[in-house]
Amino acid sequence: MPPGPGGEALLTVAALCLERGGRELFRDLAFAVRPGQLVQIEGANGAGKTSLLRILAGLSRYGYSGSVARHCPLLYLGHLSAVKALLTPRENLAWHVAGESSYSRPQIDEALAKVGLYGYEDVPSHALSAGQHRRVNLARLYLSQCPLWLLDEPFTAIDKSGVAELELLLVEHVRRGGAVVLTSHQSLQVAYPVQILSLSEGLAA
Amino acid sequence: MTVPRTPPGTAAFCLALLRRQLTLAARRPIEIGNPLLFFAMVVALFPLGLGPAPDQLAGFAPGILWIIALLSSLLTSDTVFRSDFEDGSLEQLLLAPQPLFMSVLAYICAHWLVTGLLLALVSPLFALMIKLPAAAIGALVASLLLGTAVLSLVGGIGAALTVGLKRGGMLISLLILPFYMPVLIFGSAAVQNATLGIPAAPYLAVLGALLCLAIALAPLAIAAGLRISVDA
Amino acid sequence: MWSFFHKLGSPPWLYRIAGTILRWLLPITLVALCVGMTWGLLYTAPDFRQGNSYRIIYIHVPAAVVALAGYYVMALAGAVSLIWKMKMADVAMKACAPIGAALTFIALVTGAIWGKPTWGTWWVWDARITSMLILLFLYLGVVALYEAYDNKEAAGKACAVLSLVGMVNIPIIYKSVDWWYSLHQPASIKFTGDSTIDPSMLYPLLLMIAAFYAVFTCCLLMNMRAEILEREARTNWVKKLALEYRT
Amino acid sequence: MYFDSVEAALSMAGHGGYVWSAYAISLLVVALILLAPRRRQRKLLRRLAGEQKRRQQGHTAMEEGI
Repeated sequence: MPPGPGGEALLTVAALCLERGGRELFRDLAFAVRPGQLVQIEGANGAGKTSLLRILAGLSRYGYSGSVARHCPLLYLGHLSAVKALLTPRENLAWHVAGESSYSRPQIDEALAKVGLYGYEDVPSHALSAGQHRRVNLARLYLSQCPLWLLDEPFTAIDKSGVAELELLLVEHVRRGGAVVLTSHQSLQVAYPVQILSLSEGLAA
Repeated sequence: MTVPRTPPGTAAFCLALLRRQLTLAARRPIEIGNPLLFFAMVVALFPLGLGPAPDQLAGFAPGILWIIALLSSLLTSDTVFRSDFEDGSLEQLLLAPQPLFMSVLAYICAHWLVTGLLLALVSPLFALMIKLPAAAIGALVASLLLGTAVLSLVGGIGAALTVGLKRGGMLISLLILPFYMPVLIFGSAAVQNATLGIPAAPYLAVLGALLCLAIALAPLAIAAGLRISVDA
Repeated sequence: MWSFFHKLGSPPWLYRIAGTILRWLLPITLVALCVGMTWGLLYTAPDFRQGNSYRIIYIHVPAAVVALAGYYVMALAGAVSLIWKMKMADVAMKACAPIGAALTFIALVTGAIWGKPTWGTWWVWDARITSMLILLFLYLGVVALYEAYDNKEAAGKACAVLSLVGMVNIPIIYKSVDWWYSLHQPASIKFTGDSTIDPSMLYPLLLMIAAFYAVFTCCLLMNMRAEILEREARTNWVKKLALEYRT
Repeated sequence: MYFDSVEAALSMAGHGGYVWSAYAISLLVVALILLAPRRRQRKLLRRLAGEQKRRQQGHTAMEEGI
């Protein structure tokens, strides 16, 4: 049995309402994300999944009402890969603007090898494909020590084997006492209870 | 379980950012060369427009040199945050645990190093071309060193406010040119004085004061502007 | 006290109270404007040096004073909107910019017209005129920035930041332009000595300054009312208002 | 009144053109900034009223089963 969710909340959300263009996307959203939770946000296109994730990350600071409290460092991966085409994958990770940590060279090379970029460490990123850019970005997950991960469509442009590895990584992270909140159109194929937050109905168990 | 890694300190992070920005600039040398080329070309325009008489050129030289330096700084300031905004790096920067005030300063510092500093260093060459008296060259370089730093900081405010807009290029000039005027006044006055043999130090001191004020306040406005632009 | 601030943040309340204030302030403003203008135009003696052209002072100076004050009103509203996230402060800030630009324009045009008979030229790079020109640029910058954003909430915040930067910069710009002028000032043009103004000329001037402040306030409130309606167009109270308007 | 006649007031010893045009332009601009928000507000209310009228018509049409 995987360890059940418990412990201090990493993220608490209370009475969150969002309106865009005169349309109410969600109202009175309230939940807490605790260590060991794997939460998937579901909803149709335009349901406000990305908006919600950006509010949770703290990138959206107005236009909504309610409160979001973050109790730990978090890692946010958005639609954009934040990979500089002029830098090599190694440099991209070593000088990453998220400023999480300073990684040693072996750590970075190991993470790049894990996302299937072994041998690409010193190739300028503009020579890499879109999927490889995503992978450089995902390598941050292998390096990260942040307990809370907020991932916006992490499976986009990733091939089948990459998706399976990523799912394994997510499970490993929550088993270690981390938590993951992600948006995705496909359902996760993981041996771990996934909590679904459907944006039309509120949090389901 | 691996040893928990702590986030790097602010100084280390800013140095890494500075190194990153300078590497990026160095990998695209033409972007560094553009403002200098612009400087050279506009300097060539003035004799064509005003006539080649050396006396006349010398009289206008301090103002001409300063206005061109101001324009080349203005034209490059739009790019400070744009590529980072477009590829998502800016979002990540805003989420970094280090204070945004300092990281923004690192960006501006990198911008100044590849535009203002270089402009100041090559300006004596152009000064000779438009007959600025040799006695004023020291004051020109010193005033450009101080003044372009202020211009970079103020330009950063405009860049931060317009980075999210598709057509920010012209708008940024409208927003920040009024704020450039004091720098232009004191910078060209310093050079003017030096040509007349009057000490330029008081004006350089005023430029230094403006720089201090800009370092203290501009990053606040830039940080606020970036947060708004990323949110919009 | 707190409930007052709370009410200030409520659009329908602000809309209604602004309407009530306007019902009184607007007639008073118009009367003050007419009285001040007639007084200045017809009932004061001409200046012994400039003759009758000095009568332009009764609009030039008030417009300039209120235009400058307007920038500070705008910046303060911007600060309130940034710090306390008050949406109505956003509305007030946005409403200030076009009025301020119009008043600055009046000051510039009347200054130019005044310059022709006084200095023999329409435009002089005088310290105060140059400063007014820069002020006009600052106002237009705010208007341009607001229009450039599609998301009007972000536009408000961005303009608030810009106007705060402007507020810090205005004294620097004024001082530097002043100083620049004293450096380059040709000796022939010097039109204001330390002469004291005669009370018979001062009173209409004060009245006109008050009238221009009132014009500014009226325009501000009216602009705010229009802006509130636009932002709240989907709420029930505005729909009810629209129904009443039809009947 | 300072001036003896209307003509004197209009000419103001040669400065009349400047003074009166300055006042006229200022009055025009003040009138514009006072009227602009009022026009904007009326336009908006008229539009909203029209929208409601259309919606009500739609409702009655549905009720009548058309």
